[in-house]
Amino acid sequence: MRYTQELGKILNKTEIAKGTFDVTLHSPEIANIAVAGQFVNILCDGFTLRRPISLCGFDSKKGILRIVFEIRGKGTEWLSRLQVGDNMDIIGPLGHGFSLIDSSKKAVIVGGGVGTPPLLPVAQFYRENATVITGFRNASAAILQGDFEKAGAKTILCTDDGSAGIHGFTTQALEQYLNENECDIIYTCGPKVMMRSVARLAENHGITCQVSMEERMGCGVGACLCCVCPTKDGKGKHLTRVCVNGPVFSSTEVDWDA
Amino acid sequence: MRYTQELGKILNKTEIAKGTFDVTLHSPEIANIAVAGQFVNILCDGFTLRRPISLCGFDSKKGILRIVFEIRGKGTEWLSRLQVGDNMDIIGPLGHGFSLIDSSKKAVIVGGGVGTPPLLPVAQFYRENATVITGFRNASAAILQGDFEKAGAKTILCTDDGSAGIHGFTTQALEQYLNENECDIIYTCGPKVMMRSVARLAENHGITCQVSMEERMGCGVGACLCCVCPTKDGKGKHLTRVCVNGPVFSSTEVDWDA
Amino acid sequence: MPDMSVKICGISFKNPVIAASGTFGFGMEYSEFYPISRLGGISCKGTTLVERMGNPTPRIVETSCGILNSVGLQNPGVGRFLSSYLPRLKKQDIVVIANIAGNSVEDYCEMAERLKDSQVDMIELNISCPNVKQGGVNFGVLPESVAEVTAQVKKRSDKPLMVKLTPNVTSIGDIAKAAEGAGADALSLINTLTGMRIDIKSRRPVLRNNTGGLSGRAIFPVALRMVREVYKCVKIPVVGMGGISSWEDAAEMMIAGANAVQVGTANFHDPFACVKIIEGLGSYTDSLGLKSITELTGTLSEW
Amino acid sequence: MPDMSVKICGISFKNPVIAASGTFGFGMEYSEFYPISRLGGISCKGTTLVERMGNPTPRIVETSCGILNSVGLQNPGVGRFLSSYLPRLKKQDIVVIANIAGNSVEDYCEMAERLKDSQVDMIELNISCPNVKQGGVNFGVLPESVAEVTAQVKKRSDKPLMVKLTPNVTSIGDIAKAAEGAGADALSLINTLTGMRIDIKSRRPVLRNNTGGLSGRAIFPVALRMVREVYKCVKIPVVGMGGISSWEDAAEMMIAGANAVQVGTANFHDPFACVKIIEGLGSYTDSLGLKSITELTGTLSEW
Ligand SMILES: Cc1cc2nc3c(=O)[nH]c(=O)nc-3n(C[C@H](O)[C@H](O)[C@H](O)COP(=O)(O)OP(=O)(O)OC[C@H]3O[C@@H](n4cnc5c(N)ncnc54)[C@H](O)[C@@H]3O)c2cc1C
Ligand SMILES: Cc1cc2nc3c(=O)[nH]c(=O)nc-3n(C[C@H](O)[C@H](O)[C@H](O)COP(=O)(O)OP(=O)(O)OC[C@H]3O[C@@H](n4cnc5c(N)ncnc54)[C@H](O)[C@@H]3O)c2cc1C
Ligand SMILES: Cc1cc2nc3c(=O)[nH]c(=O)nc-3n(C[C@H](O)[C@H](O)[C@H](O)COP(=O)(O)O)c2cc1C
Ligand SMILES: Cc1cc2nc3c(=O)[nH]c(=O)nc-3n(C[C@H](O)[C@H](O)[C@H](O)COP(=O)(O)O)c2cc1C
Ligand code: FES
Ligand code: FES
Repeated sequence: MRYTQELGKILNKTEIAKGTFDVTLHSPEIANIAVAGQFVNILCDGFTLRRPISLCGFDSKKGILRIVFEIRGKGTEWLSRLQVGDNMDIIGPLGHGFSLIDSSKKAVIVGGGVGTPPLLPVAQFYRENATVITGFRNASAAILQGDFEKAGAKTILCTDDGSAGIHGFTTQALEQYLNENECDIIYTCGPKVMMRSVARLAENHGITCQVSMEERMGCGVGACLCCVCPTKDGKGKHLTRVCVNGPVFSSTEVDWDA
Repeated sequence: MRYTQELGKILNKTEIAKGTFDVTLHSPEIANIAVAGQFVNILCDGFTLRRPISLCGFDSKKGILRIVFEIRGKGTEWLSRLQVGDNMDIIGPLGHGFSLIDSSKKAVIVGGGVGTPPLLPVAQFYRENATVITGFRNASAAILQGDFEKAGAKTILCTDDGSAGIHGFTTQALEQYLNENECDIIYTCGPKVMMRSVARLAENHGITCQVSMEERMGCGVGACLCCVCPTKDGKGKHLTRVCVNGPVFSSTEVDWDA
Repeated sequence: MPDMSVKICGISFKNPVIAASGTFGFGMEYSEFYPISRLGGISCKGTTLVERMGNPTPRIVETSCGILNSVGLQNPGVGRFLSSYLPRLKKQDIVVIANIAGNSVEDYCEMAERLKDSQVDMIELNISCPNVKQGGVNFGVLPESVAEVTAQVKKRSDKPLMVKLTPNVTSIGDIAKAAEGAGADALSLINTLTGMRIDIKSRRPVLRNNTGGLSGRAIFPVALRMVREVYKCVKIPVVGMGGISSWEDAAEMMIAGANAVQVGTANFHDPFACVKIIEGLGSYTDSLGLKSITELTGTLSEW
Repeated sequence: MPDMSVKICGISFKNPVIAASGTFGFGMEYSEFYPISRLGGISCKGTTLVERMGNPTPRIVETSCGILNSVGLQNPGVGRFLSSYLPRLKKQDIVVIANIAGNSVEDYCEMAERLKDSQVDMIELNISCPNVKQGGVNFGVLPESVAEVTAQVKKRSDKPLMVKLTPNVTSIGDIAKAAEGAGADALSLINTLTGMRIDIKSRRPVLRNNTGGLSGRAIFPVALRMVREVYKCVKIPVVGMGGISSWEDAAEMMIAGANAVQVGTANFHDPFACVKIIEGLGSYTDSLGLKSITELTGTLSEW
C-alpha cells in the first residue's frame, strides 16, 4: 500500500503572491514517506477530478505537508477558499520524485512560476551547493526566494518585465551561469518551453538534467493512461504516464520534439 | 415585476427540533410584498433545482423573512449547514397565498409536521379567534407551539405516539372540535392524506377550507408545468400549477380522488 | 459594443439567446423578473392541435448536474395559444417561435395551417413525438419520417421552419441532412436525452411516467458534439442548446457552429440566466475584437 | 450479512461490483490503496492484438459532473497482457475480465484465440471500435455488425462472452437483441457517450482528438434507462455501468435489472469508491431483509 487517502487539516494558509497560496497540512501518513518531486491529488468540492499539486515540503516528524498553488481555474479557486481548520481530502504521495544524488555535488535548480515549489526540497538537500534560478512574470509574482535562501542556496531571480532581479528568462540566466560555473546536475520544473530549453542547454554542456513534467490527469495513480508524455529510449518512442513514471523524468528520456 | 431575486443574509438560525431549523433572513424586497402562504425558492450549492420553502413569517418594516425547514434530503441538508452571516440566494415571493377574510371570524388551522410553518401568519391574523390543531411524530418533533400561543391562538397539540398532547391524529381532534365548536373557516397544510381528511370534514360541516398543496417543482414560477395538481371546476378536470395557481387552493377545487 | 443581432432564415433576433421551449412557458412568468424583450427570442411551450393534460406527477426529478422531466406536452392547444397567449407575448417586442408537436403528419400540418397569418415569427417542429402511425416510434429517429414530416409541414406553412432534433439517435448528421433535404430552413438541437431514476425505498421509478428527458449541464458535452456534427453536415442555420448555463457554454456552442442558442433548464436555477449569458457573450465578442457576434459562429479549428 | 455473491454465465463473483475497463488499469495501481481481492472482479484496460500508443494529449477534460476521455486504447497488446499483466493480476484472487478491441472481425477473433486456455475468466467485447472494413463506422451501432462480430468471436472462444454496448445508438434494445441472438452470454452497458469541449480562448477542442467519451455521474440517468430497456429485451445477464458513484446508484442499477455493476470514473474521484459501494450495497440488501443480493435484480415495479 504505497498510497494513502488522508483528510489533511489545514494548519496554516498564506497568500504569498496575488492568487498564490502557501498551505500547510497535517497529513502524517503521507508526510511519513514523501520524497522531493512527488505530488498529492486533491479533491475539490463539486468536481469529478482531483487536482494534482506538488509537495513543496514535508516533515515526517511533525507529520506535515506544505503545498504552494496558484489559482488557475475553478478547482484551484475552490481550494483557495478553504480556511485554517478545514480539511483537504488528499491522496498521495504520488509519482516518481527527483533523484537526489550527493549533496556535495553542485546542483543548478531552474524553476518557472508555480513550477518552483517542488524544487524547494531539492535545494534543501543541496543547500550551499545549490544555485536556484527562478523566473516569474514580475516582482510581485516571485515566490519562495526567502525559503531558498534559508536553505543556504544561492538565488538568481529573473522577471519577464525586469521589475525584480534580472530582466529576462531563466534560460538566459542559466546559459550564462553554466558558461561561468561548475555544475554537476540540473533540476527543472516549469513551463514546457522553458524545460525544453533547459534540457537542451544541459545536453550541450553534458550535464545530467531531471525535469518534472505536467499533464492533465485522470486518476493520478497510473490506471487511466490519460496523463502520458512522449518519451524515447533504446527501444523506440513511447507514451509514458506522468503520474507514476514521472512527473520527474531524465531530460534525455523526454521526446521534446513529439 | 412581482418576483425578486435576493441574497438574504442569515440573521438568526436555531435548531428548533432535531433536524428542523428556524432561520431569519434579511430580505427586504421580498418581505415588503409577501403574504401568508407564499413561499421562496432557495438555491442550494451543487444542485440544479431550487428548493421551495414556505414563509413562516415576514416583516416588511424590518425587511426580514422567517423560514422553518426540515432536513429531508441533500438540498435541505446543505441549507442546514449555512451559518449566521451567510447568504441564501432566494427568489420570491412565489405563489398564491391564503385568503385572510375577517379577523373576527372563527378560524381553525390544521397543520401536520413541517406543513405547520406557513400557518403561523394565518394564526397571527386571526389571533384569539384562531384554534391551531397541529400534529407531529412525537413531543420532540413538535414546533412553533409557543409562537402560536404568542399570537393569541388556542393550540391543540397531537402526537402520533402520545408523547405530548393528544395521542392521535389532527383529523380526530378536528372532528371532535368541529362537533363541539363554531368555525367559519379552516386552513390546512401538511401531508396530503391529512389534508384530504380535513377537506372532507370541512365539506361535511359546510365550512370553507383552504389547503396548501405540495408538489415537486422545476421553475417555481409557473413556466415549466412540472408542479401540477389535479383540480376540478365547472368546466371539468384540470392539472393546475401549484407554484402560481397554488400552493393555496380552495379544498373543493382540488380533485382529491385523481 | 459589438453588434449582437443575428439573422436566422430571414428573422432578425436582437441577440442570439432564445429561451428554450417548455422551460419558459409563454413568456409571461419570467417577465415578472425582467422585461423579456431583452431576449433574442422565445420558443414557446410545445403546442398541439387540441389541449393536452400531460402526464401525471411527479413530473420532475433532479439528477447529477441535471434534471429529468416528463411533463408530456401539457398545453392549452393551438386555439388558446393564438387567441390568448400569443397576443400578450407579441406586446413584448420579442421574436416568437411556436414549438409544435403532434402524433401524425396530419397533426403537424394542421398546426402549421393554423399558424399561417398569425403573429408567430417562426415554427419549431418538435419531432421527438411518438408517431402513432408507426407504432409509437418517434418521428425524430428515422431520416425518412423526419423528411416526410418536414416536407409536408413546409408545404402547408408560410413561416420559416426550424426542425428540432432529438439526440437519441445513432447518427444525428443523417437526421439533420434528411431535414435539410426536405426543406427545413433551420435546425435546432438538442432535445432531451431519455433517462430514468429509481426510488430505492419504494423500488419504483421516481417519475410517474417511468422515464423522462434529461436536460441541464450534464448533457452539455453531448449537445456540443452533436451541434458540431450537424454544423459540418448542413448549410442551413443551426440553433444550439442542451445544458447551456453560462456565457462560456453559449460561446462554445457558437464556436462549434451555432448561429444562436437556446437556454432551458438554466432558467430554473437562475431566473436571470439568459440575461447574464447575453451580457457575457457581449463582452466576450468585444474582447475578441469582433464587430458582430455572427463572426463567432463555426470558428472552431479542429485538431 | 446477506450473501453478496453473484453468478454471471457460470462465473462466480464475490460481490456484484466490478472495476470498469480503462479506469482501473490491470489492477495493480489501486492495489496500492486496498487489496483488490475485495472487488467482485476487474475488467482490464481494453486490449488489442498489437500494442497501441493511443491518442495524443490532452486526453481528458472535466465537464459538469463528468469527464471526457480520448485515451484511444493505449495498451501493451495481448501478448504482454498475457505474459506480464495477467499473471500478476491472477495472484490477487479476483475474477478477471479481458476487455478486447479491434478494427476488424478478424482482429477480435484472433484476440479470442489468444485468450483461450489463459487464466482470463471472461471476455468483454468492446464493440465501440471503428470497423475499418465498414468505413470506420463503429461495430457497435448496427445490429448486423454486432451480431456478426459476436457470432464469430463466440465460435473461436472458450470463455464466457460479454458484449459491451455503446449508448450512441437509436435503439439499444435492438443492439442487445442482436448480440443475444448471435450467442452473447452476457451484456454490459453503457460505454461512454460521445461528447466535446471547446477552449474558448484558443477556439480549439480541448481534447487533441477533438471528441471524447463522456463518463461519470452526468450520464447515470441515461445508463439506468438503457440498462432497464435492455433488461426487458433479453434473457441473458446484464452488467450495468455508467456514472455509478454511490451504493445508491448501484442499487438503482440492480433494481433496474443489472446482475452486477461496473464502476469507472468514480474511482478517480474517490479511490475507495468500489469498496464503499460494496459495503453500502451489503447494508442495503440486509435492511431489505434479502438473503442474497441477487434478489434485488430487476425488482423495479414500473408505474
Ligand atoms: C504533477 C503536477 C504537479 C502540479 N503541481 C502544482 C503546484 O505545485 N502548484 C500549482 O499551482 N499547480 C500545480 N500543478 C498544476 C495544477 O494541477 C493545475 O493548475 C490545476 O489542476 C488547475 O485546476 P483548476 O480547476 O484550477 O483549473 P481548470 O482549468 O478549471 O481545470 C480543468 C481541468 O484541467 C486540469 N488542468 C488544468 N490545468 C492543468 C495543468 N496545468 N496541469 C494539469 N492539469 C491541469 C485540471 O486538473 C482539471 O481537470 C501541477 C500539475 C501536475 C500535473
Ligand atoms: C410550496 C412548497 C412549500 C414548502 N415549504 C416547506 C417548508 O416550509 N418547510 C419544509 O421543511 N419543507 C417545505 N417544503 C418541502 C421542501 O421543499 C422539500 O422538503 C425539499 O425540496 C426537499 O429537498 P431535498 O434536497 O432536501 O430533498 P431531496 O429528496 O434530495 O430532493 C430531491 C428533489 O425533490 C424535490 N422534493 C423532494 N421532496 C419534496 C417535497 N416534499 N415537495 C416538493 N419537492 C420535493 C426537491 O425540491 C428536489 O428537487 C415545501 C414544498 C413546497 C412545494
Ligand atoms: C420541463 C421541460 C419541458 C420541456 N418541454 C419541451 C417542449 O414542450 N418542446 C420541446 O421541443 N422541448 C421541450 N423541452 C426541451 C428543451 O426545450 C431543451 O431542448 C432541453 O431541455 C435541453 O436544453 P437545456 O439543457 O438548456 O434545458 C423541455 C425541457 C424541460 C426541462
Ligand atoms: C479513461 C477511460 C478509459 C476507458 N477505456 C475503456 C476501454 O479501454 N474499454 C472499454 O470498454 N471501456 C473503456 N472506458 C469506458 C468505461 O469502462 C465505462 O464504460 C464508462 O466510463 C462509463 O462508466 P463510468 O461512468 O462509471 O466511468 C473508459 C473510460 C474512461 C473514463
Ligand atoms: S492520471 Fe491516470 S494514468 Fe496518469
Ligand atoms: S414549478 Fe414550474 S410550473 Fe410550477
